[in-house]
This record gives sequence, structure tokens and C-alpha cells, in this order.
Amino acid sequence: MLQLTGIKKRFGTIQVLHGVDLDVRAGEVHALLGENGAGKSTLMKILTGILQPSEGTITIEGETRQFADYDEAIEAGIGIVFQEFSLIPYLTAVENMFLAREIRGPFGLLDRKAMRKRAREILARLEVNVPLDVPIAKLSVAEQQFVEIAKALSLNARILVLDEPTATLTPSEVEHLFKVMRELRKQGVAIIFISHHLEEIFEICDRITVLRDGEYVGDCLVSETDNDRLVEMMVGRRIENSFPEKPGPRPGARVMLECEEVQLRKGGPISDFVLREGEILGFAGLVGSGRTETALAMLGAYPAARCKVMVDGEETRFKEPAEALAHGIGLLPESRKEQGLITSFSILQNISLNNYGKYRKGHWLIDLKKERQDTETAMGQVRVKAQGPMARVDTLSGGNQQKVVIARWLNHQMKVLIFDEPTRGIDVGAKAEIYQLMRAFTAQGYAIIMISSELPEVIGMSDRVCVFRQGGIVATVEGDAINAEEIMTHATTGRVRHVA
Amino acid sequence: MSHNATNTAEDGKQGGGVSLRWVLHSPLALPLIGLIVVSILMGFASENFFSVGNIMNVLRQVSIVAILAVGMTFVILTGGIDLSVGAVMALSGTIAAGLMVNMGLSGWVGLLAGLGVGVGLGIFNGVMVAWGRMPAIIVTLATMGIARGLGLLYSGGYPISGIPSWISWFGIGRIGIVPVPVIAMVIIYALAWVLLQRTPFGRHVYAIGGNELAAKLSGVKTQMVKLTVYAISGLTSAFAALILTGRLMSGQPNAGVGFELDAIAAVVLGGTAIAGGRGLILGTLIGAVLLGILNNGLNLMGINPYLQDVIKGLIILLAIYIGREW
Amino acid sequence: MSHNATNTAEDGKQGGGVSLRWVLHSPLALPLIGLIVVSILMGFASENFFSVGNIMNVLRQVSIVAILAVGMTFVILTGGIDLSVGAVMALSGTIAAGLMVNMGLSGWVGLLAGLGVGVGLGIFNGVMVAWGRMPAIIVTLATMGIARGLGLLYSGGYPISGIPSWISWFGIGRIGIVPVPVIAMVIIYALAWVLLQRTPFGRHVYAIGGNELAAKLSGVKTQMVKLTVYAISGLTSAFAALILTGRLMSGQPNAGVGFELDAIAAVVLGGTAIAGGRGLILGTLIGAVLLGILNNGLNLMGINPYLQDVIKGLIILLAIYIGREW
Amino acid sequence: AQEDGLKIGMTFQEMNNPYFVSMQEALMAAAEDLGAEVVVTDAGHDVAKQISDVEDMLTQGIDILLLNPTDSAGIESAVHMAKAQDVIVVAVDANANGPVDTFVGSKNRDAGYQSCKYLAEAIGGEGEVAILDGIPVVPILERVEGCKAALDEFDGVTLVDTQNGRQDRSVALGVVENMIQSHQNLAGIFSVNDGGAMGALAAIQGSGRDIKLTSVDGAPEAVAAIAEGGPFIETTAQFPRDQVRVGLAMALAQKWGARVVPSEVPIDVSVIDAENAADFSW
Ligand SMILES: Nc1ncnc2c1ncn2[C@@H]1O[C@H](COP(=O)(O)OP(=O)(O)OP(=O)(O)O)[C@@H](O)[C@H]1O
Ligand SMILES: Nc1ncnc2c1ncn2[C@@H]1O[C@H](COP(=O)(O)OP(=O)(O)OP(=O)(O)O)[C@@H](O)[C@H]1O
Ligand SMILES: [Mg+2]
Ligand SMILES: [Mg+2]
Repeated sequence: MLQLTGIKKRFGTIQVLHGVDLDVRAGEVHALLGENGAGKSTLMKILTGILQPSEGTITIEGETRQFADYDEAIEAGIGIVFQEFSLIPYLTAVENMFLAREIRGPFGLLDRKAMRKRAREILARLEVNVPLDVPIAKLSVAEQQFVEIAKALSLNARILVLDEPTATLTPSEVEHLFKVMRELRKQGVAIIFISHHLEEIFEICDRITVLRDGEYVGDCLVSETDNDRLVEMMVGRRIENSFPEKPGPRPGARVMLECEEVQLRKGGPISDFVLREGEILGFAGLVGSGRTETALAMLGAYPAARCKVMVDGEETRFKEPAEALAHGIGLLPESRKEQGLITSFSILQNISLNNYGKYRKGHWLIDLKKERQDTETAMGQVRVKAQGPMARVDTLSGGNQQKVVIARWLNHQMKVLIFDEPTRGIDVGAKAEIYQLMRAFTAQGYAIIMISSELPEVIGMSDRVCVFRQGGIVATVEGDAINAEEIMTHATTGRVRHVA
Repeated sequence: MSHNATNTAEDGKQGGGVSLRWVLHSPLALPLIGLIVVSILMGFASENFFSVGNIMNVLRQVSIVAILAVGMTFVILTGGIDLSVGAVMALSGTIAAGLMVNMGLSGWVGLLAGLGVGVGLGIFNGVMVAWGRMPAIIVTLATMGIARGLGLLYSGGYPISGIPSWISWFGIGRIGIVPVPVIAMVIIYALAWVLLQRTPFGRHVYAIGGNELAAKLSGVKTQMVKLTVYAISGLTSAFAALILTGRLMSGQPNAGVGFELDAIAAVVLGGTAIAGGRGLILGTLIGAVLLGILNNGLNLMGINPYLQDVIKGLIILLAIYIGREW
Repeated sequence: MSHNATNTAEDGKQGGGVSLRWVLHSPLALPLIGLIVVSILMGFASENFFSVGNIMNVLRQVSIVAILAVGMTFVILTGGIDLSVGAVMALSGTIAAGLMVNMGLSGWVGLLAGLGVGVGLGIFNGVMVAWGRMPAIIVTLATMGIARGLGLLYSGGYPISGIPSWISWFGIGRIGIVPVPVIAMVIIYALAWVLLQRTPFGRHVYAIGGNELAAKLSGVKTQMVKLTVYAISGLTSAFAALILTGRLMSGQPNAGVGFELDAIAAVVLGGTAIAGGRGLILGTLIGAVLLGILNNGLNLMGINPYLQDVIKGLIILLAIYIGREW
Repeated sequence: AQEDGLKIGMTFQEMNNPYFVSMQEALMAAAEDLGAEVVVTDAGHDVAKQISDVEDMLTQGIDILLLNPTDSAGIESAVHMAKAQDVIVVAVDANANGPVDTFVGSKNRDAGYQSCKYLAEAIGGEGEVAILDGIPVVPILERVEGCKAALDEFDGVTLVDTQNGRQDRSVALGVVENMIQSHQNLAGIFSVNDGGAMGALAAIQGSGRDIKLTSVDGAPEAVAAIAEGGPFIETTAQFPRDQVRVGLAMALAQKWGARVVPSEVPIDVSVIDAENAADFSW
């Protein structure tokens, strides 16, 4: 049905795609696999007319096509759910879904009733309940994701591209999405599905195409391959057990951080927990359960109703993250682009951004030499793949960008690091490296809070787990109690503690 | 701002008419409260303030900046800005008057030419911003200088008087007790409201201000929309010129210096985000009237003109400060 | 823009000194080429243009706007804007002169008070923007009105003359053949360069303009940095006032109307992105000199002053258009 | 209007110029003598605002409107409105179209003419001169016209440059510096007002060249500079305070029932140079 042949793409001097082939049939879910920066999103942007290929052809149902822009691709029956959200934050779900293809009534005015009706129908098909009159920005990430999907569905696309749609969804929501995908497949829609979760590939996909560094590696039927083979195709080597060994509890480990009372909203639940030297404390829970907000509140970046935190036995309330940093608490935010990186900066400037205390010359000035040396060391430690420390971070792939944000904390004498969704949108190879790094940090005596929506990750990495529900911690589990069943039970039915 | 600026009408409907709750939750609430508070203060300070005559007076005075602020609202909603509105207004009026007086063309031809000048300069701005991908603040700053210079060159610096007397109707005429400029203002705001709230174009204006890249990816013709938005701003500048010419019965190449700042202040006082994407055209009307009331009230109270500048600045700051998080 | 504007100095080092390649790839290249082209044109058009006397003349004329543009560069780099620079300059000079003349205070006390006024208003702007979370364009617009009003109130609308004659040294003195204002300008630019390129504070300024949220979450004291940036703008306005006062030997409550627009034009002509995060202080200097040369050259050529506005507008558009994608 | 007191409104084209500030001071002093209430507004060179200002003053019930128009044609509708409310309208300094009761103003064309004649004579009837223009409003344009008429009478004098100093000292300073650079033989400059002239004076002094400067207004600073001697040799003084005093008197006369008030009272201008500067003030 759809054939891409010999697609090449270069940005300036960088060759991103070196002749990729992709062959998708009607009524199949086709997985596109590859490490971060392999060129998956770029290929999809070419397919949808957003980027123009330097070379290569697109053939749909035997006809060679060239799309000048996304509109033309839509005409040809192609729809895409972008990796980066493409919703307008202040418009409602309905307005977003019909943006640029509004239903018109008399005099060319908007037919708002018709659009609401259509929107309801599509969302009903997805079996999700999304408020229609609230600006998108106020919806949860999952709700936004479903609006994105609904938007692509509203195009009646015959070829639907889903670029990492599951990265921000919980297991039950993923299940939900899969149900919809199966339904579409039955209707003969061809779906291209991108994900770094291999188990999802095995669950939903029919065929797989693998890319590596912009090269076409091969394709195969899902039924004829297995996890290890796929990983080898993607990475070019075998990846052993991705979670490092848990070192086990340290006797007499010091309490680094004690959270006595955090109340996000007035009248909401109250959370408390302790964090000890050398441990990884997992924060599990459904999306929107308040994990990120709790972490931000501790740093002084979210205006919680109450926030009583003891750092090294001393009560503090940080007014801004800079104060937390001065006390040795740092954050790896959940959204790299919006919250982590200065995209116009080089890798070097991003890494040293909050550490100029160390690179001083004559008290006031930056010691450029030392800054560069340390950056190169840090880049080496986390193995950032880039042309050099002066490369701009917005030319890096997602995984490498994430590593840059992590590297920022390597040169500090930190005590506590909060990793919010550290592996979101990151390929298996890089994931394993990030896990190793986290254990390396704890071995140095750091304590880590890891917020994650991926249950296997929480289970594989955490020494103890706090389970969140409706804005507060409902349970803290450790040892053998850290298992999927236990955590999910608390996350879906646990009772929160309210103020007396 | 935590409220959606674009679907208030619908919220209102759901709430079953205009309930108090709706009013309080609307993004218009704060500008409106500001307007009411300032009006009451002015009413106490000056006995004449609440006379029908004075209210019509204020509205008529407000009309020119209020009409400029319509185009400014469109532009700001897309995340741009138009510093040329005052200068374009002056040029449009000057050329219209010049064609009537010096070239002996009929009044209507002159007025049409004036509209053409406004729209033409608006399109020029729009092309530079949308296709030239240049920052709006600089493009319109340059256009401001160019338009001023052209107006002065054309008229030799002199105001151009001697235009047909019926044109004064646009500036000082009345229908019933309502001045023509006020009626024009109301019609223009109504049209702008329909455009913004009830047409696809309006959605696209908001979308571009909210996230231009996403809008483009969704298939919005962002360049065309931006062009249109600046053209609208040129058009409203020309409408303002028409009223101004009627009020002054002459083409004034120096008119409207600093009006761009008043128009911006009206837009922002009305609750529109300066970064774009959020705001209501009715807010702009409220903002413009608020500014007009400040000018009028401080005059009526006989306050030293220097002190008026200080007071106006402080009240604007206070209004924005209070309105900032709603 | 595909080049990183913040690390040129280092790029230069890597290239092993100032090679031609570096010059062409630097974000300064285009402003510099613009400057050279315009200079050559002016040189052809007017025989006096390249005389040492005229060059010093241009630099001296440029100095005031160039100094205002330093503070403007800091502010714009963080993604803000400061419309109050001209008015703050006028107020600072007026109060300094007033204290010397009317209160009989010594010259130094007056000058210090003037600096205090500038920094004070800068801090006021900064607090409103950083802690009040209000849009910079509105805050500084209001401050502009307030400062103008205060200056006129304080002086009653009269210029204040009769200041100690040694103050004229700041405006018309020379060291060798170089005018004092030019020396002051060079020193201020050198300090600004060090601040922006060689101190943590400078990096944080760029970081805030690049991505404020990310900067904040990674531990940059964003509010403090923003406050400082507006305070610096107030300070440079006060330095400009010092030179202006020396040049005019009086406090002028009306001085500097529209200078904010000249300062913004200088910054943007110098290649700084109006949205912040990218730009070089040396670019601003080039931009200011370019504007000065345009004014000077068009004057020297005896062009009709109205036409000068048009030509200046067109040249600014052209310069930005060419420089836009580099 | 209040029954008891007299209410006077005066609208200025601008109030950040000593010329108009001194008018306002004279008005205040006179009104205090009369026990009248005064409302003053500042149009900031914006006719539209000036019309609004007049509307606001009419709302307050003024009896007398002293009108210093930014533009004669543009202000006409305000004059009609005032007359419709039986307010006495006196135009001060510049005339206004429409049924104005009296116009009290100085002769701007004469002022330009006399200053430039003085300048031409001072440079010995020959040499290059330049005009430092200002904001294009009618009184300023008239001064320039008058100046050109005077210069035309001298065959040896050539007008080599006209630039706009916007009547602003700081702007004028830069513009005149450039003029001096581009015209090596410049012998004289006429500035349309004293504000610009003070900037021009600083530029001339800075250049160290021998260039004569004349101007119009008679502002205290200018008069002081002329008294000192130096490049600034003459200003043609107008009498802002007297214009207001006479204008107010005309209005009062009409208020008291006078039926034959003069429709125009020209106030002479007078040449102020080093000889009489010491004794002159507005
Ligand atoms: N505009 C651009 N300019 C330069 N390089 C780019 C640009 N866009 C993408 N790249 C580069 O192209 C490569 C492929 O990027 P792409 O986003 O397609 O990867 P991906 O496979 O989707 O990775 P991920 O799994 O992280 O989403 C990356 O190395 C990236 O740095
Ligand atoms: N009670 C509530 N009222 C309104 N909004 C809420 C409430 N609880 C959560 N939210 C919304 O849910 C969103 C997600 O919260 P938060 O980011 O803390 O959750 P999380 O568990 O970290 O989930 P994520 O995986 O999305 O990061 C927030 O943006 C917040 O607006
Ligand atoms: Mg991708
Ligand atoms: Mg989260």
C-alpha cells in the first residue's frame, strides 16, 4: 500500500537518513524501531510532507507521490500523531481536533454544534472521556495524547502514523490505545507505530522495520523474531540484563531528606517519606497522580499549600530551585525540551549552566579552560554522542539530550537527585546506560528519587517505592513487596491521608 | 491566566444564561471590574462624569484608539505587534485629504484611497513578517518611520484642509443621541468578534498565537493568516483615519503620534496576553474605554497634566498586576 | 539563525585567531558588512564623511543611544524589553541638574543622585517583571509615562540650567582627539562584554532568554538575574543622562523622546534576536554606529528631513531582512 | 456652570516648553486676582487629544475658553462645540478656524523675517546660512517662510541646508553638528525656536567655528546666552505672558457685555540682541 524507497535526508552537512526503505501494507500495524536519533521521526516527517527528502520516492498504491506540505499528505489519506505534542494549549479539545479543517455552517461561519458532535463521536470510538470545553493545557498528559490521536482519526486517514504515542501513557491507557488500533486495523487502516517499548511491539505489531543511524537494517515479521534479535538489530550488539544489580539496603544509612508534610492543594492529601543515602526511592502512580508536583514542591518550583522538608535534619522551605541546588538537591525534569535544556546553547554551556561556582577565575570570571575540561570529562562519563562540546543541543537526538541534562549533575557535590521520567522516549541501549549511571550515582552516596510511569523500571530500579494516588502518597513498599500487583493495587485503590 | 479566553460564550450557555458565576470566571471579569471601580471613583470626584453627555463624550473620544486597538488585538493574538498603527492612520488620512483637496477628486474616491493606503501598508507589514520572517516589532517600527516620512513629504508638513464638508459627519455626526464614531466603533467590534469567535480564520489566529509550529503542522496556513492579520490592522487604522479626518476636517500628517502605545495598552488592559494566543476582543473595548475614562476623569478633576501621566502609569500597572494571574 | 551567538569568542579561538572564515561565520559578520557598505556609500555621497573630525563627530553623537542600547541588549537577551530608557534618562538628568541648581548641592552629589534615580527605576521595572510577573512591554511603558510625568512635575516644564561648568567635560571634553563620551561608550561596552561573555551572570542572561523555565529548574536565580538586567538598563540610562547633561549643560525633562526605539533598533540591527537568548554586545555597538552613520550621512547629503525618515526605515528593513537567517 | 465663580479653561498645544509654561503661569496669576477657577490641559501636539480636552472642559462648564491650537484647521469642530454652549473662545498664539471671538497672537512670519534679516546683516550680507527646522506645525512653518523671505532680499546669502531639530535640544545638537561638518563655510544658522537654538549653540561652541545664530521666542535661557555674547546673537521675542493677559482681557470684556471686541489683536514681536538682552524677560 505504501512504499518508501531509498529515502535520504541531510540537514546542512549532517546526513541523517542514508537511503531508507519502508514497505507498509493495508490492515497491518507496522513497527518502526531504532535507537534514539536513528531517524524514525525524520522519516515520518518526510512521509507526511513536513520535510522534503533529499532523495528517494514515496509510492502510495502504486502511484509515486510528492507532498509539498502536510495538507497534501492529508489529502492522500495520511495522518500522524507527532512525537512532540502539536496541540494549541489555549484552545479546547474540539477546536484542536478540527484546527485547519473546521466544519463550516452558513456564511462560512464555524458550525460548532457539528464539530462538537463529531468530536464526541470520535472520542466515543476511542472510549475516552475528555472534557470538551476546557483548554488543552488544563488536561492531563494522557488526555492530551488521546486528543492528538482523535485529531489524527478525524482525518479518516488510511495510513496512520503514531510516533511514540505510548511514552506518556499508563499501562491501562496503553491497553486502551491498542484496542483502538486493533479496531482500525480491522477497518483496513495501515498503522506505522513507533515505540521504544519492545513488549508493546510484540503485543500489537505485525511487521517490523529497523533503522540504525539512518540506515535501513532490515524488516521482518513479529512472529519470526524475538526480543534479543530485535535489540541486536537496533543496537548492533547484544544488551544484557538492562537493570543493574540492586546493592541491597545499607546498614545505618544516613537520612538525606525527610519530607514531613507535603500538601499540594489546600484540603488535599498529605504525603510524607524519608530518603536515605545511597538508595533509589521510586515514585510510582498513574499519570497525574501528583508525583511531579510533589517533587517540584520540594524544590520550591511549585506553590504547594504546605511543604515541610528536612534536609540533613534541618527544616527548610525552598523558595526556588536555586536554593535547593545550594543544599545539594537537583532535578532532571520530565520534559527535556521545555524544562531541561537551553536549546540555543551548546552542550558545554548546558552542562556548566548551574555550576559556575566551580569554574571561577579571579573570583568573577568564568574559567573557560576548566569549564571545557570538566565538560569533556562529563560527556565522556555519560557517553554523549556528538560532534563535540560546542555542538548545539538541539541537533542531538532525544537520548543524547537526556544524557546532557544528566551530565549537568555530575560535576556537583550533590546529595539528592530527582529523576523525573528519566528514560521517557529513550531507546533500550541508552536506557541501560542511564540505569548504570543512576547506580553509579548511588554508589557515590547520592540518594535518588526516581519518578517513573514504567512499572518494570520502577520495579527493576527502586530500593523502595512510594505509590501515589490522587495527589498524595498512599503506600510505601519495599523488598519483595515491590511487584507489579502490589503497586498497581495501591495506585488504583489506595486511600490517601487527609488532614485531620 | 488559567481560564480559556476563547470559549466563554459557550461556557455562558452551559451555565444557562449570564449567571454571576460566569461573569466572575470570564477573562473579562477583571477588566470589567477595573472599569467599574474607576468609573465609580471618577463619578465621586466629578459630578459631571455620569451625565449622558459626558458618557457619549468619552465614548466618542475613545473611538479612534479603540478602533486602532481592534487591529492591534488581531496582531497581538498571533504573537505579533504593530507599532505602525498611528503613523499609518496619519498617512491614510493625509493622502485621502490630499487627493480631495489638491487633486480635486471626489470625497468617496479620497476615502477609498485612504483605505487602500492603510490596507496596503498592512499588507506590506504582513509580507515582511510572514514571508520575510522578520520580527514584527522591527518591521512595524520601520513602517512607522516610513509612513510618517511619506505623510510629511506628501503634505510638506502642512495639514491639508478644505475637504468636502459632508465628511465631518464621520467625525461629529450623530444618529439619535449617539455619535457616529461610537456607532462605527460598535460595528467594527461586532465584526471583529464574529471574525475571531465564529470563523475558522479566528480559530487560526488564536492557534498561531498559542503555538505557531503546531498550528502550521496541523495545516493552518500560518503565513496567510499573519498577512491577513496585519492587513486588518492596516484597515482598522484607515477606519480610524476616516473618523479622525471627519473630526479634524483636515488631513494631519502629525496625528496619532504615540497612539500605538495607547492601543497596546488597551489590548493588554483588556486581558489579552502580550505573547498571543489568549484574549477577547471585548476585553480590548473595555480596556480602551478604561483608558478613555482615565483621561477624561483626570481632566474633569482638573489634575495637573504632568501628574496625569504619572497617575495613568500607576493605574495601568495596578490593573495589569491584579489581572495578571486570572 | 543557525549559529550560536554566545560562543563566538571561543569559536574564534578554535579557528586559531581572527581568520576570514571566522569573520564570515560570526553573527557579527552581517552587521559589520552593513556598516561597511553604508559607510562606503556615505563616503561617496559626501566628501566630508571620512574626515577624522566627522568620524569623531558621528561617534560622539552615537554615544548616548549606544549607551542606552547596552542596557537594552541585556534586557532583550533575557527576552524582555525596556521602553522606559529615554524617559528614565531624562528624569535622571533633570533631577541631577535640579539638585545642583535648586538645592545647591555639589555636582558630585547631583550626579550620584541621578545614577540613583536611574538604578532605582530600573529596579522598579525589574521587580514588576520578575516578581510581579507582568509583561515587560507594559511595565516599562507605564514606567516611561511615570518617569516623564515626574520629570516635568519636578522641573515645572522648564529646562534646568546653571549647573557647574565642569560637568560639561562629560559631554564635550576630549582626551587627545577623542571625545569623552566616546571613551565612556567604549569603556561601558568593554565592561558589558566581560559581563556577558566571561561571567556566570552573563551566561544566565543568555540562558533565561533561551529557556527561562529550564534555567530556573536547573538552579539559575532567574528572578534575581532579571532584576539585575533591568537595573543595568536603568544604570546605563543614567550614564547616558550624565553625558547628555554635559552636552546640553542643563537638565532637560523632554530629552530622549523616542530614544527607546532607536536603542531597540540598534540592538536588533546588531543581530540580537528580539525574542532573547542570542546576540552579541558588539553587534549592538555596530548597530548603533550604523544608525548614527545613517543620520549623519543623510544630514551631510542635505536630504530632505522627511525623506530621511523614509530612507532610514527602508535601510533598517533591508538590514534586518538580510541578517535574518544568519 | 457654577453660578458664583468664573471658570476659565485653557488648552495648550504642548506644555513641555518654557514658552507655554510661562503662559500658564501668567494665566494662573491673573485668575487668582479674579478669583476664577482654571482648568488647564496639555494636548502634546495632538489635535485629536486637544478636541477631547476641549470636550472635557465644556463638560465642566467653563465660561471662557483660551485656545492655543495645535492646528488651526483641525481644531475647528471644538470651536463650534464651544460656541454652541455659549462659551467665549479666544485663540491665543495661533489662530483657529471657525467662529473664534478674538485671536491674540504674535506675528510668526514677522518673527522669522526679523531674525533672518538680523542674521543676514550680521554676516555682512553674504555667506552660507542654514535653517534648523522644527515640528511641522503652522506657526513654525510660518517662521520658516518669513525667514526665507528675508534671506531672499540678500543676494549674497545662500541657504545651503534645512534640517529638522524637532525643537529638541538634544536632537538639534546632533543635527547642527552634522550641518557644521558638511558645510565648511557655514556662516549663520536660524533656529525656529529657542529650544533648538540652545542645542545649536552647544554644537557651534563645540566646533569652535565662527557661526552666528538667531532664533525666535525670547526664552530666559536664550536671552541669558545672548547677553553673554558669543555665537547666539539674536532672538525675536514673543510675549507669551502678555498674549494670555490680553486674551483674557478680551474675553472678560465680552463677558461683561462688550459687543465690539476686536476680532484680532496682533502682539508685536521684538528683536532681542546683546544690547537689550539684559533688560528683557517674558
Ligand atoms: N533540523 C535538524 N537539524 C539537524 N539535525 C537534525 C534535525 N532534525 C533531526 N536531526 C537529527 O536527525 C537525527 C534523527 O532524528 P530523529 O528525531 O528522526 O530520531 P528518532 O529516531 O525519532 O529518535 P528518538 O527515538 O529519540 O525520537 C538525529 O541525530 C537528530 O539529531
Ligand atoms: N486535583 C487536581 N485538580 C486539577 N488538576 C490536577 C489534579 N490532580 C492532578 N492534576 C493535574 O494532573 C497533572 C499531572 O500532575 P503531575 O505531573 O504531578 O503528575 P505525575 O504523577 O507526575 O504525572 P506525569 O506522569 O504526567 O508527570 C497536572 O498537570 C495537574 O494539572
Ligand atoms: Mg523521534
Ligand atoms: Mg510527572
